[in-house]
Amino acid sequence: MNRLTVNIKNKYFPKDGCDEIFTAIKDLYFELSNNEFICIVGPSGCGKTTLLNAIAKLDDDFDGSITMDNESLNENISYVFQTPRLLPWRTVLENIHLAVGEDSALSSITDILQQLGLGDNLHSYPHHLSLGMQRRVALARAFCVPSKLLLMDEPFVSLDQSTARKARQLLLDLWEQQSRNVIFVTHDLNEAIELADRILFLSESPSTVLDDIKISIPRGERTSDNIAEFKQQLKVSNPAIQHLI
Amino acid sequence: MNRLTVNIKNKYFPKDGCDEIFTAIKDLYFELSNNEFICIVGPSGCGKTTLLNAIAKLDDDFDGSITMDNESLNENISYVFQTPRLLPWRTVLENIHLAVGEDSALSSITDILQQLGLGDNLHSYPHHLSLGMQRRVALARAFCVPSKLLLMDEPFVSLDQSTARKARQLLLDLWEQQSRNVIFVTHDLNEAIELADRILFLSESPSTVLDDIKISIPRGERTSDNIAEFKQQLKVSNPAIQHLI
Amino acid sequence: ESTHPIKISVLKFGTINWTLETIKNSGLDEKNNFKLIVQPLASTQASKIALQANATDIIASDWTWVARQRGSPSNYLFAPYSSSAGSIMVPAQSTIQSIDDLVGKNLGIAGRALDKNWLLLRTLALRNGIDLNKAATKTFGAPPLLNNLIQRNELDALINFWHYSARLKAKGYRELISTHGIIHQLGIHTTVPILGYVFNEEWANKNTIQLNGFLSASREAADLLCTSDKHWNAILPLTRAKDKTTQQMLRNGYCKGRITHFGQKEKQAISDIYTLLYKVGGQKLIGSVKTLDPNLFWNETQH
Amino acid sequence: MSRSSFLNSSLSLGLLLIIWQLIAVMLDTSSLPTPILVFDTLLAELNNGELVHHLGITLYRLTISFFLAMFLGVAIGLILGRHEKLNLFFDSWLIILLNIPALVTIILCYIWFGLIETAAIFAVVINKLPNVVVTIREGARNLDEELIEMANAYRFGRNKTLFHVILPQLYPYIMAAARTGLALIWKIVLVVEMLGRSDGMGYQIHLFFQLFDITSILAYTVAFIIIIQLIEVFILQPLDNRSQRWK
Amino acid sequence: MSRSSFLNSSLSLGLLLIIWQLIAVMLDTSSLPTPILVFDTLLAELNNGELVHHLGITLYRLTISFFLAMFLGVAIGLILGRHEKLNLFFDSWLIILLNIPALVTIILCYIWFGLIETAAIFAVVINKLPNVVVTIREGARNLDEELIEMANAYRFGRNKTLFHVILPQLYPYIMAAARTGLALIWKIVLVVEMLGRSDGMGYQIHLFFQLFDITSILAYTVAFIIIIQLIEVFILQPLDNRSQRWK
Ligand SMILES: Nc1ncnc2c1ncn2[C@@H]1O[C@H](COP(=O)(O)OP(=O)(O)OP(=O)(O)O)[C@@H](O)[C@H]1O
Ligand SMILES: Nc1ncnc2c1ncn2[C@@H]1O[C@H](COP(=O)(O)OP(=O)(O)OP(=O)(O)O)[C@@H](O)[C@H]1O
Ligand SMILES: [Mg+2]
Ligand SMILES: [Mg+2]
Repeated sequence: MNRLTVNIKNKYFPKDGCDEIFTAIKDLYFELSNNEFICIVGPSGCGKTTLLNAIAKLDDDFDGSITMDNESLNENISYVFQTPRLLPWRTVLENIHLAVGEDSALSSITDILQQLGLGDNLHSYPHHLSLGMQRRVALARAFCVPSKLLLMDEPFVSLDQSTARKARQLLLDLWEQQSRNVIFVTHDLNEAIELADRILFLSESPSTVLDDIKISIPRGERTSDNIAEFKQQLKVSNPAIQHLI
Repeated sequence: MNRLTVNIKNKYFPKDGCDEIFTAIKDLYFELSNNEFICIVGPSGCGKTTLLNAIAKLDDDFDGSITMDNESLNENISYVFQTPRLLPWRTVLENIHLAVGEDSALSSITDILQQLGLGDNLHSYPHHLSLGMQRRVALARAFCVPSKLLLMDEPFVSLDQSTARKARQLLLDLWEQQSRNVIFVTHDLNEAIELADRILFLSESPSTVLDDIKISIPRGERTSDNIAEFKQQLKVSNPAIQHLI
Repeated sequence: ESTHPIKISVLKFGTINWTLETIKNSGLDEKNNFKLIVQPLASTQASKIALQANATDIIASDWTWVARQRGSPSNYLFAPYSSSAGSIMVPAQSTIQSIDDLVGKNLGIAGRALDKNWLLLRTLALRNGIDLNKAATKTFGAPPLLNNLIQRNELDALINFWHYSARLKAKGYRELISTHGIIHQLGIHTTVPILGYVFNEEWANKNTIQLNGFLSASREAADLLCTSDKHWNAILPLTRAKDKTTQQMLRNGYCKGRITHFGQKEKQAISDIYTLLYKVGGQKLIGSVKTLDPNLFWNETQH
Repeated sequence: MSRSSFLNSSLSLGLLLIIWQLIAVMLDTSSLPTPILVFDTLLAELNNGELVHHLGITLYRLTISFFLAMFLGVAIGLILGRHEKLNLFFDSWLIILLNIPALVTIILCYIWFGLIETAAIFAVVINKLPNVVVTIREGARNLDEELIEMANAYRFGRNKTLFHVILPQLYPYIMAAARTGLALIWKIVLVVEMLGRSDGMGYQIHLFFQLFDITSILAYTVAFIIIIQLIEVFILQPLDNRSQRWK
Repeated sequence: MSRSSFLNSSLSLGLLLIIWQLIAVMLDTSSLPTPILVFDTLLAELNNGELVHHLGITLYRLTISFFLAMFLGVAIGLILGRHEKLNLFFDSWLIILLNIPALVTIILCYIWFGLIETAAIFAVVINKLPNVVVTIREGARNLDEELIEMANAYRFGRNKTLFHVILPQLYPYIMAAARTGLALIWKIVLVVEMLGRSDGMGYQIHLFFQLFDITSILAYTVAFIIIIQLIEVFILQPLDNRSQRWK
């Protein structure tokens, strides 16, 4: 079934220097199943990264539960963080190998790197790459790791249009070949409409789900005109999320 | 006159582990003057950050010269880096104060922070902010520093639409109040057309200027329709830069 | 100024400090026209540094060291103070009855390989055809540590300085042979001083009167300590010995070591011993000075 | 110190004392006295004023040489860590200074300056300095270049860059140097005092050693450790907490 | 070593020798012999084989205790740095261990184990260990949490995280501990050998010290420093270069 249930009742941080607390997430609930692709859109600072970290079990200091098929999440996940998070002392290939495991085929890794335009940089150290290139390495790492759940935190910023287009296509291809649930955070609604099955709109913190929209355009027909039209409709039909569009 | 001349004949990096070199920039020349606002668009990894670092005199290991009114550049500059680069051990306010100098008015700083939606986080430490919030602090820092030249390396990524809109407006207001030259790197052509007087398109590395386009739409009339139309025209008239559009 | 100061650096708990305390307590310094300033230090090395740094006038040392320093920029002189010498101690019930029995035994040696007591012992054993350097298991170590180890039965025999030996004696340990015993067996039948006051030749020539006053005060004080219980009791805390037997052993050793006579015979004996030491200790101990310079001894009567 | 952390360290010290007592009873030798005996001696020495006198003098020497060594060490370490050429030149000097036996430097200092206070303090500084330099140098080599670039771009100037960008990054190295440094200096002071002073803890401890009076040695050691523990709890830990607030 | 850096260190050593010579001539005391005299002595000692013998033994002790102390120190330091609770508990133990005079631990070790090799090595390790722990602990407190999160997200597991994420970050701290550590261990070995061994550099140097033979002390020191310099140039610096390649 592959059904991920996210149910965060309360996630807070202590506030600097005083005993107050800051509630980042409150009563946030959603599900995804059957290798669904959802995008999350929400204002900067609303708690998207916090949410992904909770799902990835990097942070278990919250009230609520995150389960996969009613059990706590134990599977491998891939996570494209908001920053590249590469090991500076390992080359591009080594970084990916470490995450993927030694037994993985080198050819498939170099293939993905090639497609992301990093064919010449297999043995470069991260500090010798531009930020956009580092982000692409992080993307390649996530793509190479086989997993049931793929988390992506604004993965395609800092990429030029044509590279971003290629990366989006690669993501969709991959998702079709090895189907899995995908949670994809973005600020770019066009991108969200192009990629997602559903879009979750989050509120300002303490963030909850403002709206959960199914993209009705079939995957084959998501041209820029159709996307613009869908956006227009959305603006009219859901005034509550107008500021995010 | 305020005329900045950038003339980089050759900028190379040693390549990892061997004596080869990698040429990042070759024969790149452009000028800007009279408080011009130019945007730079180019593929990821082409050398935009390298260029800005050279202009900011953070890197003087290149052949060529960068002069302001025929003298080497000595003025104060503001630089929004591609990453926030805040001092983690200083609060938001302290970070800005350090760059601006102690004698600056607190009210104008808090005002700018307020407009960027950080009114509640004046005394937060950077690690306790979301990445988008950190980027906004870095923006505020650059806005608060009085300078003759403002360098911005993809400043508005990781911001949601409405915050990005506000930030763009703030930038234009500021530029009108305290006029200065602005060099603005972006991958988003819409953004570039909305903001710039001119757009420089760079080639893949070794990067040179592919094209130098003046935006003919008057500043008051840069609606999304007009921008889309301009883009369309550009695509047709300049096939060499089609992949960047 | 009428009373000339003399600065002397010695071990706080060393035997010389007993004498110096008595000099001060009884006003013997004023009587002899000098003012004694004692600088207590925590190690013998410290006093040698003090002398080299010109931070003191007199220290206590043995004549091998003085001989070795001869020729280095400043010449030092030696005035005998005591003939108390170390000895080899064994547990009371030990089977070791003579030096020959040390073969194969675990032998503790205070100081280093160039310790005089050890070198003389080796010389004597060599006469019997035994090279103790190879035949015994040597354990060099700090004197107090070794004293402790022999009491824990980790050593079979121990060569240590006389006041450490005295403490062992008080605990019932047996003296196998003393250094003087060894010297006698080596054919030198004179009891020689071991320890003395050491000072700079130049300083001595300038301050002859005070120096001689100091030396006679020293002898006087030593006599007082051996004859008057009142004086002895006054310095008892300095011995840091708690039980009566040890205190008595220390006093006996101290008094026995007083120098009554120092003349040509003794100088010759020292010279002979020096030659013996050179044979075993070699270049290392002696440095470049192969024979004992007779001018090394301070001649009290001449001045 | 909060109540729970107070409880914690009491527990930890209590456990240590129990272990000590057990070992001492098991061994039953004069060379490892029981804690009770040591504390009795400590009280006695406190009462007769000797301990206070010598402890005071040693702390005085320790304080001066600590601050001198730390200040110079941070400065030199920072310079060597940031200037590859200078470092290449002076690296072997540093290695030599680092590896000269304390004995040699102490003797030379005393002979040079005489048996005076300056000589003692100078000898300690000479012995501690290269350690601080080496530690700080490693830190200076690993500074975050991005933040330094930021400081340059915004024309922070030398002082601001030093105090707001560089020193906070060196903080863990400085703390490592300070924590191991206090201990090292104390050990060097012991030797320095043994070789040429007539007072101080080192002088006393070596006198006790000659008498093999381990109890008194331990009593003096305990007194010193209490001081260091107080410095840790009331100076270093609050400093840690304050400067790690941003985490 | 490249040719230019060889030139550089020759220059630097040359300058040092000149300074030494000048001071020695100026002072004109037996306590600071000229470099020529020292090198003569060094050659003589090398020829008669004594130096080689004692140096070998000391290096043997140094090597074993160095690796023991570093290995245990890194492990303990890492654990304490990552587990705040354990650290709170053992902090005072560490401070005590750090501040017990070398004399005390050495004596106790000798009394406990007897005057044997194990005791000597154990004493050295005990003396060096807390320094390593304190340094590494500071490093472990300042690891990059983002990278550790990444390792957790990708299920690196314990070993991979340790070797690829944590140890490379601790590298400067480990190097600081190693560089100051070699020097510190050497100094402790000197004391250990002085108090209860019958061979080794420490034994010899104290023998010379009793004779006040500074020339020989310096000759032995120079021999040791040459070894350390070789370790620096042929092991530590290449290690530095290799592990800083990514910068
Ligand atoms: N320190 C370095 N050593 C070696 N190569 C480097 C170094 N820094 C940058 N480069 C190379 O120079 C090129 C330009 O890098 P730069 O960071 O300027 O790109 P960019 O245009 O800013 O890209 P992006 O849009 O991804 O940020 C890249 O191909 C990169 O690999
Ligand atoms: N360690 C922390 N301590 C205190 N507050 C925190 C901490 N981490 C995050 N926050 C707060 O929680 C909120 C949500 O942060 P989060 O990083 O999840 O935002 P986000 O939605 O990812 O934003 P962005 O789009 O800017 O990345 C922010 O307001 C931030 O200030
Ligand atoms: Mg985020
Ligand atoms: Mg860039």
